[in-house]
Amino acid sequence: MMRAGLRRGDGRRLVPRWLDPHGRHLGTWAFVANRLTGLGLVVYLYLHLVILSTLLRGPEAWDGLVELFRRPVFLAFDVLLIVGLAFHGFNGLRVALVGSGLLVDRRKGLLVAAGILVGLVTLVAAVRIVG
Amino acid sequence: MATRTEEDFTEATRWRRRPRPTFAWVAQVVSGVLLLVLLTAHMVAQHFVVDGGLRTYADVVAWIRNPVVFAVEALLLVCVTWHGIAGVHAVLLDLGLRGRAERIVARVLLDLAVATILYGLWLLYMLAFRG
Amino acid sequence: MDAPHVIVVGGGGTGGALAHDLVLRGLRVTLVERGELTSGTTGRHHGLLHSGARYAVNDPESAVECIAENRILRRIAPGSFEENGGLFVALTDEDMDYRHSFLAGCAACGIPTQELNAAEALAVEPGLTPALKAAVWVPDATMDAMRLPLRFFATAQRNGAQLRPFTEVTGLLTAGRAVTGVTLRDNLTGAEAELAADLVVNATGPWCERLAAMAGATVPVQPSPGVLLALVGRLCNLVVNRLHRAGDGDIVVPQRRLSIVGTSAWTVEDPDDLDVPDEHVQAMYREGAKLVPAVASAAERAAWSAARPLIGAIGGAGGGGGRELSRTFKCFDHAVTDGVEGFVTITGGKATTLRAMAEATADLVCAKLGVDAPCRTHEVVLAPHTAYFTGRAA
Amino acid sequence: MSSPRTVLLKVFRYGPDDAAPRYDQFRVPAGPRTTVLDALLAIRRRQDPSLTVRHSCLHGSCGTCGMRVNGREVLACVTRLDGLGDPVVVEPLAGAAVAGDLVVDMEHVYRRLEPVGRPLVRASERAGKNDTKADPGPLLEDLERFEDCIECGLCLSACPVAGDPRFLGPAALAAAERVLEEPRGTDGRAVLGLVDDAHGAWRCHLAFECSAVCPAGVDPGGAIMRLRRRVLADRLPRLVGRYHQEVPS
Repeated sequence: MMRAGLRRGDGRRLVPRWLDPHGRHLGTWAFVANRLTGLGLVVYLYLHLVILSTLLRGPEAWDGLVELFRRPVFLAFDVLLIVGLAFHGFNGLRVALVGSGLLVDRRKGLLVAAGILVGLVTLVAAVRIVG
Repeated sequence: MATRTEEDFTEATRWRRRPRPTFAWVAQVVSGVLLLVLLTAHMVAQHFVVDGGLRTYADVVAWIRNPVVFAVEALLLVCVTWHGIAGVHAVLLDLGLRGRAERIVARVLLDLAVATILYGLWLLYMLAFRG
Repeated sequence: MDAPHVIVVGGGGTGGALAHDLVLRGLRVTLVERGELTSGTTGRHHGLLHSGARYAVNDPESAVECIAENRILRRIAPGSFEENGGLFVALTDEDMDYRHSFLAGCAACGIPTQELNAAEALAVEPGLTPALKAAVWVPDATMDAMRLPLRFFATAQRNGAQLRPFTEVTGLLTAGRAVTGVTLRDNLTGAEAELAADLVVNATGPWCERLAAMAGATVPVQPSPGVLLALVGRLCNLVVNRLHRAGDGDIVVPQRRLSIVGTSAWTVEDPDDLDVPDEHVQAMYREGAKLVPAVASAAERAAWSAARPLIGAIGGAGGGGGRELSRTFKCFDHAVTDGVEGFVTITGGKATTLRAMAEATADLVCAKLGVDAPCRTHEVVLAPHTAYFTGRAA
Repeated sequence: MSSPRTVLLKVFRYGPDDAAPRYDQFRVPAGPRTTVLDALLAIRRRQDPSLTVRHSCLHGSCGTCGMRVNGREVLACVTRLDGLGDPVVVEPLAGAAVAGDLVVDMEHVYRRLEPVGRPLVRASERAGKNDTKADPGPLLEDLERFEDCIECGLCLSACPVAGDPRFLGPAALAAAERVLEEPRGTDGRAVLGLVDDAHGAWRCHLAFECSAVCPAGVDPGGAIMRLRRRVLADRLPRLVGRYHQEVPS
């Protein structure tokens, strides 16, 4: 219902397209969390490969590194890694199912279930790591 | 065929020449589900059962020599690389990557994935047979 | 010689159909609307494609117009109607008495009817009150109050009409006693402009008195608002009318997942600032629930009022609640009525008769401008409403 | 009638000749039933006639008054000020060309919907009772009604992906699913080809923001998921070499 030759402008505030936090619902936060954890895990993949490469330099280098990684700061990082992994995994399973048209009407329940599982796995892992 | 009128859609239909888009989703789901299994196996076998969570050099080499472990680690490497790189591509799409730049980046990502897998397999091979 | 240029003021259904008709007859048309298209009375009505049955007894002229247009619109705008039909439901003995004159009236106006006993009526429309005595099926239908007129706009635009929403007429250009154009304000930018024309048509519905006054002309129109109530839930599939002489809250119209209960009537001077009297809303609930019981407990989606342009001698016989005034439409050639050349008003009428109103006006406009072209809008199939948006971009 | 409470409205302003967008503030009376649209029209009449707003039906049935209120996509005509706090921020839909203030060009909605070719009318479920297919009884072969989608564009504004013009978007994908569920004469295979695309059904990331804001009960998110299942069911056999499979029309 507009005349041609409109001024191209975007009614958004100065926030990138998919990051506007106002008035968003649970689904969007799950999507954002899934994306952040995913990118984090890709970064970790290459970090992990770099660390494993020290195995090529023989036992002294590797065992020295292992000792370093027993320090609490690295253990804390490991817990964080587990949380990211668990969330991306279980939320990913939900997305895989619902995204293929399965259990579409139970998506809310699946999201809650994923959250619970992430909590459980993190608990078990944290106890195992810290213990 | 329902023809599209807007230029943006014609750019979208150029995807036609690529593997059918359904394949991209199926690959992501299959790799994702495999990862759930393989990563669980990896985490339990490599870290959970080991006291202190990290193996010494000798333990790592001995463990990798087991052909089942070698196969699981290799398959895990392939799945995580494909799933991760495909995810990065989806994120870049949402950040507005389009046209020629998108095809170039897609090409680069594919090469990165192949390189990552080859390096990982080489690392596994070196450990298993030259450790 | 260039085709004559006509400015149509008013982006309602009548304006859209008129622009479509005039462009088909080879004239150059510019339509201006101060707000969004259909944002006046047109967009607010309940969406009934009238069969004319409601007016068969006390306003046969309107009834005949409605049934004729009902058939034409179904032909030129296929796929734009829910063609389930309507039921006139008798609840009381008094209603049953009225049924005989109702059926006679419909027959006289050529409106097909089918009598149903209570069981048959409940079978086709389970939303009805079980306490009904009998019902009469009529070829009512429902349309989308915005999308049907939009098809006229889309077709007019594709055939070359210049449609300018958000453009308000602030004054009329005159030469002596003749109107030669309009002064415009673009409401998006505030820019003022003038636009000349061979003839200006006033299709502003209940606001037509205000525009006519700019030319020193008068139009005997009485703005008569009515309250409409939208309820959550599709409480019936057919249009449900009360089988009695017209009264308040005697229609329930389904609209997707909503149900619209209408309407009431009172008269105002200024159709802009309409309020929604609460007692009218309660009347909608009360009267609607008699026809469709679920109305009583349905959640309210919205209540609003729409001003109908009723034609009647100002302060004339129909000074009462505004319902007695005739619902037919009238075309005023202000050269005849006020000695003002180049200025025509079309008002009155109903949403269903937008095409007929346009045809009558276009005939008058062409006669005044010496254009010899027959009306073809009863044959030309309209473009889909989506073409209004995408047609412009192509 | 009600306490003469007033609310501060922070309204987005951006005319075709303005260099940049700005926010104007207006104080408006707010009764228990006052909607955002009532407030905006009151501002237009009494405080600033240059404020441009789109509306038509006033009861959430036409889809022309979609906008963002406190960041949330709503239809202004059925959104009451009561309970929205103070101030209330009113902005146009996101991801669309702003024609003026709160009015956006709806071309981006219809450009996506038109190739799908979904009919406006569908078979009607049973009125009121469980939504089984309507039993027309003696009179009519089939009871029909309008499709739920009112083309208001709220889902396209809410969707985190739909800012990208390549993406077909929730409204069009939901319409495609409706065509495949009930073709009524349209070509199912063409629609499948349209949506089986990296920028069609496969571009959705399941935020379900579209279903959260849809004012017409369409649940576009759910429809996209059913659509993806339909595409998988049609394409998978051919991915593994089975021959062409007809779409049940």
